Amino acid sequence: MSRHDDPVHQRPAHRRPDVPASGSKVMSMRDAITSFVHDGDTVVIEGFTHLICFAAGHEIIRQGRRGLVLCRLTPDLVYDQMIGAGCARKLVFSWAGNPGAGSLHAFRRAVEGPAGDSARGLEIEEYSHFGMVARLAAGAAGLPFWPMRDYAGTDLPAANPHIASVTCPYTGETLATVPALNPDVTIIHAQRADAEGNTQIWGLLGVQKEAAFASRHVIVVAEELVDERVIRADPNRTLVPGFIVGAVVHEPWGAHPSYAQGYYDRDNAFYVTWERISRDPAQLATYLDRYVMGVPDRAAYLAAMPDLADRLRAGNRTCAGVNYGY
Amino acid sequence: MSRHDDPVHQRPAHRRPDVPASGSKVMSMRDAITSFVHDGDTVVIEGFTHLICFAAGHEIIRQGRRGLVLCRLTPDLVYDQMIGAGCARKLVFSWAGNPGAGSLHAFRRAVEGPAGDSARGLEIEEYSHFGMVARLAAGAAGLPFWPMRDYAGTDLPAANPHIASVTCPYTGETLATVPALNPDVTIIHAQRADAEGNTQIWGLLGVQKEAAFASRHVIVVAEELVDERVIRADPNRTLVPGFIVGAVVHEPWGAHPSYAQGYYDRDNAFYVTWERISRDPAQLATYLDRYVMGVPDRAAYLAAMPDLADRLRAGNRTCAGVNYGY
Amino acid sequence: MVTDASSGTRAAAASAGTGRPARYSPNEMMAVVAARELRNGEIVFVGIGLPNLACNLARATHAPDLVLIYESGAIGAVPERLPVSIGDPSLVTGSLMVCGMADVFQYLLQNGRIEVGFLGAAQVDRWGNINTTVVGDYAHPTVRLPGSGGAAEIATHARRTIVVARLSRRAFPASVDFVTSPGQRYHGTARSKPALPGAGPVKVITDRGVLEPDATGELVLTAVYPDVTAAEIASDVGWPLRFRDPIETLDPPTDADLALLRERLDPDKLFLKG
Amino acid sequence: MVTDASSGTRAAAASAGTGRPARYSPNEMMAVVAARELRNGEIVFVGIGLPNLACNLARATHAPDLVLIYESGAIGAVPERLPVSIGDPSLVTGSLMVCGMADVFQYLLQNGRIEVGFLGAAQVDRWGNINTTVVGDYAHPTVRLPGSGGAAEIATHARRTIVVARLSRRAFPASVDFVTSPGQRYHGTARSKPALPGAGPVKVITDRGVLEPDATGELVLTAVYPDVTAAEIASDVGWPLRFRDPIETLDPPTDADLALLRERLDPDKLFLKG
Repeated sequence: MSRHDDPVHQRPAHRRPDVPASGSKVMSMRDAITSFVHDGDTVVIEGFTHLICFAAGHEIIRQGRRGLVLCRLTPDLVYDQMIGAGCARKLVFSWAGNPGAGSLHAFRRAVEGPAGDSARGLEIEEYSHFGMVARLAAGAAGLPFWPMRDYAGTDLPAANPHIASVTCPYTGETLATVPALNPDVTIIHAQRADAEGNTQIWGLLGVQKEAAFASRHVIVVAEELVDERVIRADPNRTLVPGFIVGAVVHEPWGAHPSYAQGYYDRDNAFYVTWERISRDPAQLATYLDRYVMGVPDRAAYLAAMPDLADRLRAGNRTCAGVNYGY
Repeated sequence: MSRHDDPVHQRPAHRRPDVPASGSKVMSMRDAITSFVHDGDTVVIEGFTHLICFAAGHEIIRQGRRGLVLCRLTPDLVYDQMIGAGCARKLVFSWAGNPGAGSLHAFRRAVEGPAGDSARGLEIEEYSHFGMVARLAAGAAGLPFWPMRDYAGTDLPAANPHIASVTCPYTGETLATVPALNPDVTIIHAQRADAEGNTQIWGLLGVQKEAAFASRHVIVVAEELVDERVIRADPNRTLVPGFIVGAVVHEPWGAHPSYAQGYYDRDNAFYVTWERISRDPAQLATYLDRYVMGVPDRAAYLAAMPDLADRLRAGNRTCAGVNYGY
Repeated sequence: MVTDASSGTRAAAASAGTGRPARYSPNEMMAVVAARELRNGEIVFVGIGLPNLACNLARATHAPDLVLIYESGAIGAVPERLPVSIGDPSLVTGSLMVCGMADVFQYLLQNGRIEVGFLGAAQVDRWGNINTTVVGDYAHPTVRLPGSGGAAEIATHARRTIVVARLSRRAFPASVDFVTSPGQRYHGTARSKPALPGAGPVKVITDRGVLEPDATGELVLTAVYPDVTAAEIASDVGWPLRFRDPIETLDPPTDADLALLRERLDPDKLFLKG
Repeated sequence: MVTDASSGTRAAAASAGTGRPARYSPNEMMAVVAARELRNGEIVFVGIGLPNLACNLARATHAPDLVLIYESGAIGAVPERLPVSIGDPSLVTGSLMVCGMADVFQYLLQNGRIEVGFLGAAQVDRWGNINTTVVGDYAHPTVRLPGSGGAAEIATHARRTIVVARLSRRAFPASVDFVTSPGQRYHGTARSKPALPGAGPVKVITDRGVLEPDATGELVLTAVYPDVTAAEIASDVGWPLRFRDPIETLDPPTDADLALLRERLDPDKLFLKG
């Protein structure tokens, strides 16, 4: 069992902040993926419906990464595309659907059908949402496991031998446990970050903080690259400090067809369309050819869909600030 | 061992939201303490240096509560006053000093000296900060214990038999554990709350969220009572939702001599003065007579110190808002 | 009193095919029946689709103070449009609180703060066990379904769980292919045995009637919709369905319910088709 | 090479009482020596008092990119005034991040993200064990000290821990009255045995010299301040103090250091008195 396969591998004794050779963490998506995502890596692109970094997923496909262990609560379209493109060896997840629209058919083809079917080729490791949250929380906390009241009376522990149990030293109760998840790299999309990687998000927070702290390397992809003073003006909004971040990529609309609260809405029409595209391997291949392999970067992807801003740009619901004075 | 004494007592199977008889949660401090703080209760007034609700502590003293189990990371002046006033039977804590100024002498008198000394009368249960945070996190999470890497090579477990251990089901490592803490009532001070108890704070967050969720009852004391729309305009700032809150008290300057970021600074001069006051039981009694028992409420306390606003009112460092549109 | 539903003459007597075109669809009736289950002021953990519709219908009618919580972290949401997913941005804007998912699952759900959990299901069995994982064998499934999401922990911790599922023999087998979320009895052991904190599925609301567990945890028919017979329901259930006597016939949706559903809550029939 | 410090002729030879009035105080020298221990860009967990002063001196001189983290939850603090406590509002305003203490202790400290921990101590013993809990018996103390605060976990998890304490026989006993924070050896067992993640106390900076653990974990004298003899230090330590050969004599504070400390960082001598 390789290090990537073993959910129980230990955290490194101490984390070193990533210090890029160039002296700056701000780099292109191409350079960020080249530097931090390698064949066989355990990769997390988090964001619960909100702030899913499709731009990073597409660049990983373009660079032809193979054998990845992809972890996410909801694989969503981004992992369906990466599975369809052949990047993934294994999927670790808790809900694999197309939210509000149907199935992830590349995923389904890879796991359905009788043993020996040539289309099947994806190993899976399955939890509930709480289980995935707990795995990342344990990873972020530097603990080897996380206790929870869950899974009694279900078939999940039988399907996943990594779900174990522990006895409470005070009450004698049995509690379920999941092992820590410490990815090689976590990619999070944010509304804004500074050049050092100090990162702020608002709206749904998902499990991004846990995923980032659990990870050996963190790539932050931001709608806006802002001056450090913007971050320092409202420090309670900071999700992760720059010293755990290895790369900062400035990529407006980098979450499309997912969304960024305050920047652009979810492209629900595309999620519905994906049901049709992903159902047919030929259409899926055509999609990847045209929108992923056929473009050099995110800017070209956006140029191919000139109506996005008109359709999806966010309205204004700006809140008031608060006083940090003393 | 009473329920209050036993750190391992189980969470109630389910929490009922507190529904006040009057139909409104907004009440005076007097009514809030009368309704929710009873002799013998396990009480948490949290806030790490920031947002310590002295107004609640003083009202508890005025109402003559006895036999309380007081829990806080840093007992601070507020518990030193309550100990001095005879409210406490036991203290559960992790750092008992006067931050930046010296000792808590009422506390020290209650625990120092030979066995049988008449001044000694306070039971203690002692952790580190992480241990207290973990106890409240377990309580908030509905778990009976919390695992941590801590206390190896120290005398703390010998001094506190509630520190135990658990074996990781994956790695076989031994981890320290602390038992859940589920207070009868937690009192948190906030910059603002609405009438239902939806509560927002900024600046140092301490362990207030965990304490509130761990507790049977929650009293929120706010600098400003705001319309629900103010809360809804910036939902990421909400610390606790109203449905876990039983009482909302509007008490401007209710944290003095502690502070409220954006409202008023810490009264460092009073913290220094407390070193002198608390050292002498007679001076302590005089202080309590004059500023606690001698005033009917917080408004009268403030009226006795007319220079506070001039000395301590916060300057303006208001941040910009963010856009919640879509 | 519980009787074998396939002989259900009482229930049959309570309904009568009219031949008239239906004034409402089975999905609309499901949404309305589900909405009626919610009491004002309750804290509800909401799934997407019909559960979300039912909650927002309840909020717009008899339960304006319902607190809607989504596993995505939106608490006290007041969506101004129909949310397409539980992570829709309209659930955030104007909500009371938005927190991380670690807080949702630990401080709200596991901590016993949720009064009602609302789940959909691909399969529900005799004991209320819910399957949203696979049809067929887990290792080699015929149909791979999405999996648990938060359903396993909702059915474990919510004070009571309401399940919404359309009736069919495939959807209501004697035993589900995979227990994703705990029902009332698992391999013969009652739910109270491993001390699951919540009451589990206490109502299964279908498109033709309502099932509830009896004292042993077995789902029995307790109510039918207008023009539906107990026998008809029993024939679409994979175990010998019993019913509680007297069986109730539920009121149809009001005109106000239908207007709300059709004009305000789901005008594009995103979740009400069928 | 380690020698018995009480015979420390080398160290004695390296210093000489001059009789001149001191240009700087022992506390100022301690702060300067502590500041020199910090490398630019490091992530430092800062205690209040002298550690805070030393960190801010380092930030103002050779380590502008030091990231100061306070257990109160302020990360990347840039205090515009001398913070009186680790919860001072000036640590919040303009900081990079403010988070709850559960995150501080779990995601930063226990997760191994802190490179330097900076602690004060009431007592430090031969093995670097730190006492901030009681003088005397735990149940019936002569002096009740504040307790651990975050010190136990800092000394456990920080990659290396620096301790600041003024020398005296009472403060440096052979064995502390209570081990609040782990040193290099506990009841004969080395720190590596229970696999404590951090290196523990690697320097103890006093008002007259610096102690460091040798290979066995025993604190030995490695450096003295100008005009201080090793013998003088040894006489204030409760065990037969050895020293590393050659013992270093540290440079005094520069004029710039002193100006910063006196004029900008602690003009009211809140922490520099004495």
